[in-house]
Amino acid sequence: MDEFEPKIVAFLCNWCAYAGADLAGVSRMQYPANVRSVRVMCSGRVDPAFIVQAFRDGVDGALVAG
Amino acid sequence: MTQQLLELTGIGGDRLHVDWVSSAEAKRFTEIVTEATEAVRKRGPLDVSKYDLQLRAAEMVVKGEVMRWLVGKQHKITSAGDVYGRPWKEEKLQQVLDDALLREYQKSLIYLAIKSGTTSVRQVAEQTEIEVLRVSYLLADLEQKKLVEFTGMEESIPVFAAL
Amino acid sequence: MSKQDLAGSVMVVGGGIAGMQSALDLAESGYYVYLVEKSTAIGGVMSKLDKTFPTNDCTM
Amino acid sequence: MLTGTELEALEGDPGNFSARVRTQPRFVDLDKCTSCGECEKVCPVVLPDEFDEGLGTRKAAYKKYAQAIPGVFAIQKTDRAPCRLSCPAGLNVQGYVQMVKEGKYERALEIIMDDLPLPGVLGRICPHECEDACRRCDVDEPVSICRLKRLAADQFDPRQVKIDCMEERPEKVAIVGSGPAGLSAAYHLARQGIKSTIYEALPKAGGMLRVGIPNHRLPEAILDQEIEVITNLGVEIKTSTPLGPDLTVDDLLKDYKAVYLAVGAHKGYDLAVEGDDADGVRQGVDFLREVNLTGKTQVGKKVLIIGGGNVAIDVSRAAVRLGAQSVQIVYRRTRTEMPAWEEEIEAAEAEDVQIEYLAAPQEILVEGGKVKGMRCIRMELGEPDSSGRRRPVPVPGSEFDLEADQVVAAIGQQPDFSAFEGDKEVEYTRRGTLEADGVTYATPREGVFAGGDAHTGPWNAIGAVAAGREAAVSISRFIDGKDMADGRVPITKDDPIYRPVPTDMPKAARASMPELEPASRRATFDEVELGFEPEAGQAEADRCLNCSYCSDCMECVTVCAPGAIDHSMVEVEREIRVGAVVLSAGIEPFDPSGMEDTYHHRSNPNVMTSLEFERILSASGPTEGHLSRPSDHQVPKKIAWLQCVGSRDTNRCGNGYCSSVCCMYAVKDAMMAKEHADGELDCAIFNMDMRTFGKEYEKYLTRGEDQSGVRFVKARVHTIDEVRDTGDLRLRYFTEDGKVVDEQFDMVVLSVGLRVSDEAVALAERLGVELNENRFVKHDSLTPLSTSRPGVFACGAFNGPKDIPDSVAESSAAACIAGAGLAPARSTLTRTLELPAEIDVADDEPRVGVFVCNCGLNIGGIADVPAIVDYAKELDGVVYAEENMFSCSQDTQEKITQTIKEQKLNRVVVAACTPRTHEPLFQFTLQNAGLNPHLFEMANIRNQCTWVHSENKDLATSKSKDLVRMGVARARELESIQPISVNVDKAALVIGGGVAGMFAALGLADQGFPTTLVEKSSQLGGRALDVKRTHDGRDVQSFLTSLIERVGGHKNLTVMTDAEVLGASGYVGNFETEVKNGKGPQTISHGAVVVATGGAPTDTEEYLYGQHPAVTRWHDLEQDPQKLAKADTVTFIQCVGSRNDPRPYCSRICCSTTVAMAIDIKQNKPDTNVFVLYRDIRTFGEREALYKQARELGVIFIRYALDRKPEVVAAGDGLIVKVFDPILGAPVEIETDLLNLATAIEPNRAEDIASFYKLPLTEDRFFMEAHAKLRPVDFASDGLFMAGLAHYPKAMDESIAQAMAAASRAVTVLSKDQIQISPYVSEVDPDKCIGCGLCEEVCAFGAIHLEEVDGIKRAKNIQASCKGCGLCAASCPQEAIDMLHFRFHQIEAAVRAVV
Repeated sequence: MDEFEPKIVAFLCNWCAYAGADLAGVSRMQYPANVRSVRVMCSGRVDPAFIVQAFRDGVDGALVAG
Repeated sequence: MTQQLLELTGIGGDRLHVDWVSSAEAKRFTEIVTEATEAVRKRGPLDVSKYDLQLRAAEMVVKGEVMRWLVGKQHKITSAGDVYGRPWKEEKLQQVLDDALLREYQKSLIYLAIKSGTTSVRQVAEQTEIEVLRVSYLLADLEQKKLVEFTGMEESIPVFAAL
Repeated sequence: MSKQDLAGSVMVVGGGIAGMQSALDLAESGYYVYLVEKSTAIGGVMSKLDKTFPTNDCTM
Repeated sequence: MLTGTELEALEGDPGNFSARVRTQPRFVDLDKCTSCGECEKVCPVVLPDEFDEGLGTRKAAYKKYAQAIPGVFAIQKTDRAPCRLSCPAGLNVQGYVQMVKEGKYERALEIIMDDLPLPGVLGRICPHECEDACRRCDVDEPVSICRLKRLAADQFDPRQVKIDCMEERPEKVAIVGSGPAGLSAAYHLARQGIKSTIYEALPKAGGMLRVGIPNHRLPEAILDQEIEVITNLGVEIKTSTPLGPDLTVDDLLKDYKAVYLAVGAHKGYDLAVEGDDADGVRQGVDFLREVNLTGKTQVGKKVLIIGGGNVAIDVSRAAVRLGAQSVQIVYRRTRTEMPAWEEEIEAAEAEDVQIEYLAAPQEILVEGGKVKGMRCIRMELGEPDSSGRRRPVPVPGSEFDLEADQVVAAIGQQPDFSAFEGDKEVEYTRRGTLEADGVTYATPREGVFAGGDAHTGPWNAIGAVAAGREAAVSISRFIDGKDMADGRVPITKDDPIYRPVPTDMPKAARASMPELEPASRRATFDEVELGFEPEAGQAEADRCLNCSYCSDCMECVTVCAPGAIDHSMVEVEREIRVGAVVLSAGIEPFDPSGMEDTYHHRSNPNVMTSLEFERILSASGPTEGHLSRPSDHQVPKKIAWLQCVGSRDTNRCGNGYCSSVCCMYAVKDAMMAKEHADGELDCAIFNMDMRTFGKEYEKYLTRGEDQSGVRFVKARVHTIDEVRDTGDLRLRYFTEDGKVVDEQFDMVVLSVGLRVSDEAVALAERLGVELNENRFVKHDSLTPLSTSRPGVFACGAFNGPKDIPDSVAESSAAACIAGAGLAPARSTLTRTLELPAEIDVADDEPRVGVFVCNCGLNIGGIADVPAIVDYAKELDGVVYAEENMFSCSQDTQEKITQTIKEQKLNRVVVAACTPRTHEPLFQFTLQNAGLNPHLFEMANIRNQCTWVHSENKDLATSKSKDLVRMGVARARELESIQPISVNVDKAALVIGGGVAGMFAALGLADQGFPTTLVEKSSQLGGRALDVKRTHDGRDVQSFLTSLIERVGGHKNLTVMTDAEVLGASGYVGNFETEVKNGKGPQTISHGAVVVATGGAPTDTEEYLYGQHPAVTRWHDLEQDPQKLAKADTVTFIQCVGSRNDPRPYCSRICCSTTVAMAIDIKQNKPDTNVFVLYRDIRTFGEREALYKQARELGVIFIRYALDRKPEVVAAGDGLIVKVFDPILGAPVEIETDLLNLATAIEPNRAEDIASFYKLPLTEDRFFMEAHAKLRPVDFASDGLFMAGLAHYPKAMDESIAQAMAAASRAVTVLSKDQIQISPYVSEVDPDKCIGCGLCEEVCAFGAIHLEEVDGIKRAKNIQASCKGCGLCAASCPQEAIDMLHFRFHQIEAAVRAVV
């Protein structure tokens, strides 16, 4: 059986983590393709309700990076 | 806070990762993603249907005033002090937060259980896996907030309904 | 020199990265800019580069 | 923007110049072109693509590169090709040759028949002067132009070609003579709508074409067919209808509006020798006429033909076919002078025709009234005559006899005007031809025109066709009553510009014409030349060099839907009034072909320049980013880079300077190559010094070495040998310790330096701007942007070799200084941008359009873009989806705009790179389509997907689909947001009073903005106070004194010394900074900030610094000149604390500073021993001259390795420095009197400033710019800029430039009355808000607070302060706060679309 590939929602701050993620792309760093990012202007915008909602919709994990 | 809540729901707190990455830390970003992925992978797939009640309760908690207030005031209470001007120690506040979180979560669970048609304290306790005594105690709280009401006794069992 | 004698415009000769930057700054500062480029498009040598150091960004 | 334009001249004074510019025609309307590329597809002209460094091809209709701006095609065209110019009829030869090449025969005929109605005829018998003019002769042989014309007519029936005619007019014209002139006139008149009737004396139409040329050259059927082309247009031909007493010109003028006389020249000259009236002597033209009309004529057994023209040859070959036993031509000159065509002569010889050269008839020998022979006399060539040919002179006594029973005279023809005998008004020239105007062909008699051989005397068919066409123009104008001559004198250009003949054009033999076997030619008039096969003909056409680039085939015009192509555009010259000029002419890569013996760049395709290699790596390049070597398209396993090709080499290339960028790009290319390579790839960079002196560059070098495994070899390669058969290259080099190494590589990349182009040099000359010995603009390190001409400034690499960020900074600085002189005239000439009115979409159902970018191969090479597009089409709300090659290119932008309008889209999703760089671009596109810019969402499928998941293409595709789905879900929820603008406080604050701070402050103050300069210490000047001289020898202290004076006296400047910044708040346009000085704290309001907090050399514990009095650092050495003068030995150690932990960066200026000090010491006291212990000498740019000078003066440079650092021990007053010398391969000990250390430069502590303004720092604690290349002086947050050592170590000229750049960038803010700020702010719902105040507590920016409205407290946001973080919204217990553009339901939609 294939290894389980979880689906993870990531809330990324536009100025920090999202930029870091872009830079990772620029540097062509390879990492697992499980993360689906949602861009927010700041991790402060991430209402815990979004996370709970995501789990209710069936994501396997969540990541908040500011 | 949300991590603790997730732990309470049973899906596991480590399904949520919170971290800080600056715009220049591309390497760190990849590490975090890798870590998060590995942690979730270890947890295995999430069967949402098993946790429907729990997650709905969690949603109530995070949208509820109590936790928002507590979290929102956290900084002020620890640095500037509470309404009486007493700065709280972080650990103490954390304890309060933890308690509040548990209480709010359990209350939400009970409320949702009753709302879904479960009526007696014992049944609620079974369904929510909370001790009967605790259920009774929290029910009183819920009654006070006018979220549930005591509708009467059926075969000597108190019956509640969600409002 | 009186205000009437001063032309509020600048000519930038060469449409490479340097010319473009000068032209943009001048235009943003309220001057009318004539960007004069010999070839059919601006971009200069930089546009031929695949990536730029040290970030390996795309040049476009 | 003026493309295709050059500045020709500049007159006037600073502030008020008149610039003359010349714009070359683009032939494409900038406004109409949609960049669809159809023109490029049909364009037949294939040229090497300069953008791909000639590695690929492009068309004459082209766009410089996919993302070019303007994103509009252009057509490259120079002067008319020589073939066209040499054609008497001016046929567009290049055009039809190209069409034949493409196999578009019908189109070829259309081009030909625009001028010439008889393509098949002329394709056989034209004298083709065009082929003599063909520039292919410079390579091998001319293109077989004439026969290609025939091929077109062979492949497509000319009668089927659609000929556009104007509406028929009532006026009619009579034409006398149906030869090429008459037919041509009739044809061109018919196209003008004027019908004509041709009167032909002979029983068949065609004139000389019919009766002068035998069938073996021009079959009758061909002529018939092409005459039909003309008669099909309604032209009537009356054969056997000669003019004469019964039909005079007068008669014709009664019925016809005009008459054209084109009767030709059908009367042969008599031989004028005794016996020329004998039986058996006849005229060649008569002979041919009879043969052509009847198929036979009387032919002798032994035929002598006199003459050397085509008639003579035609008669001879006809005689052969009619059964003559021997045929001999007698010609008075030699073959060289013979007017008949070479191929005709050869054909005649092949058919056994004998030619007697240098012989002239003296007498026809007659017997019984019949010819029996001819007496000839031998001739020799004398002086040239009026025709330019050498005149034949009889050799006395050289008579000889030839036997013959027939003698045919073919010595020339004249018109036969017997038909006009009744017409008194016909006038003749002295040469016996018809009198007519040379341009209009009008005869003195009104309404009568003449042309062809009757006018010129015997000439050729194509000339007659041209004459006919010109007469038709005149007749048409005559009928209209217009001036016939107006504008018709042809303009000739003395020095036409053509595409240079490519030096490497491979030779290709001219196609040979298949012919009938000579043996089978006798007794038949079947055509000898069989015509080209299509393939052979197309290959022949492909030999055309396309001298004028564009072939004027007009294929592009036919396919251009928007009608943007206009071939009538001309060069435009105009005068433009400007206040200042900024020269940024840039550089070009050094061309190594001049060092072919060393590098084999031209001969071996596997030796490429770095720029060529760059194109190979590029996804939009010739190999689409696949790394393969050109010779055999194999993936290379070993690549060598050779540094300093065309740099640091005064001997061979003359460029002594260091090009500054090559080391870095070599590292980059090597790393990229490794990334592109599928398997193992060995990359070796051969260098003298690796010069990675820029910000973050040293780490890049380390990454290349440690992470990517690039090899760095300290060696200059002295020979490259080509390995036969394999195309590999063998490099021989000396290692540092003198060993010779041979190593073989698959490819060699030449790291070519930068060089100012000849064009830029010419530009400088035209403008009177002086250049230095390296051809860079002459300037001085203290006024780095000024040129020798006031009001003209220079920036970028034209001003000295430099990389992109330095160029960008310098360019902003040039903008600053150019603007400073014109500040009073600011905004007098600018206009505002008009955008279409915004469409209200609030109540409309979402109609989402999805555009998926391939980004060349960046996305398309990894994810399955078509599948993503198909997937997107199925998503809820999506009404349209498509893929783009480059969504960001100008043409795609326009296409998206169009699609939004056509599809009535009200939400747009672009799946491409990151919104952080490209969102504004696409938002502007939406605005152009009338949509609110915030109805846009990007799916980041490149930076966060294909680039990071390139190892798993399936995963990348499925993730891309998810991201698109999330984007669409969010887009559906988006709403319009109105912009928010804030007023700008037009004042500036500069923090730091060093050279950078002072220049930034002056830059701002000079442009009219009140500026406060805050300096921590009590004195302005900063680090410059320590420096005596700049690298180019300028006195710093006197400069500094006058600078400080200027700053102090400037009316717009307030200087605060001993001042400390205590705190700051605000945002772009509206900052408030609290500053404390001796007078106490005060608050300064300003709209922009320049941070120039400086840096300083560090102390060190290494090398006995601080422990021994002989050890100094930096300029401390110069503080005690006497001590220095006493020293016998001075030693320098470089990289003390730099390029190593904890400061892994290069301090950039230490090498130049040390070398300059070493030179000083040597110049003051030449016998001093000066040692420099270094790791790499980094005297970049023109500072390389210092290094050279130091070595010439005898300064000894010893390289040390990081793992073998020098050791210093005290020895009394002096020191002993121990170091391992790699050249000697042994440790050496230097007894030195003085030791000076180049310690690292560190930024001054500025963490507090950083925290006040929330400015990011790099790991090395320098301030971090918004973009390493393109925004080198901007912070990511608006209104904040940096300059000087706080950004990175740099020299004074660089600090000055950067400071002025920061000022320039700040002026872009301050010059506006209002600026737009991000509208992504919080929004409070006052009905839900209960006034609890939690939001106020959580907000870190004071951007939301409680306000009393109608007696109750409610939250209120302050938009300009709001950073849009959304913490308030996430915290609000009542959910009363939401964030614009990041509303709860908008984020929720995206989250819910994850699964």
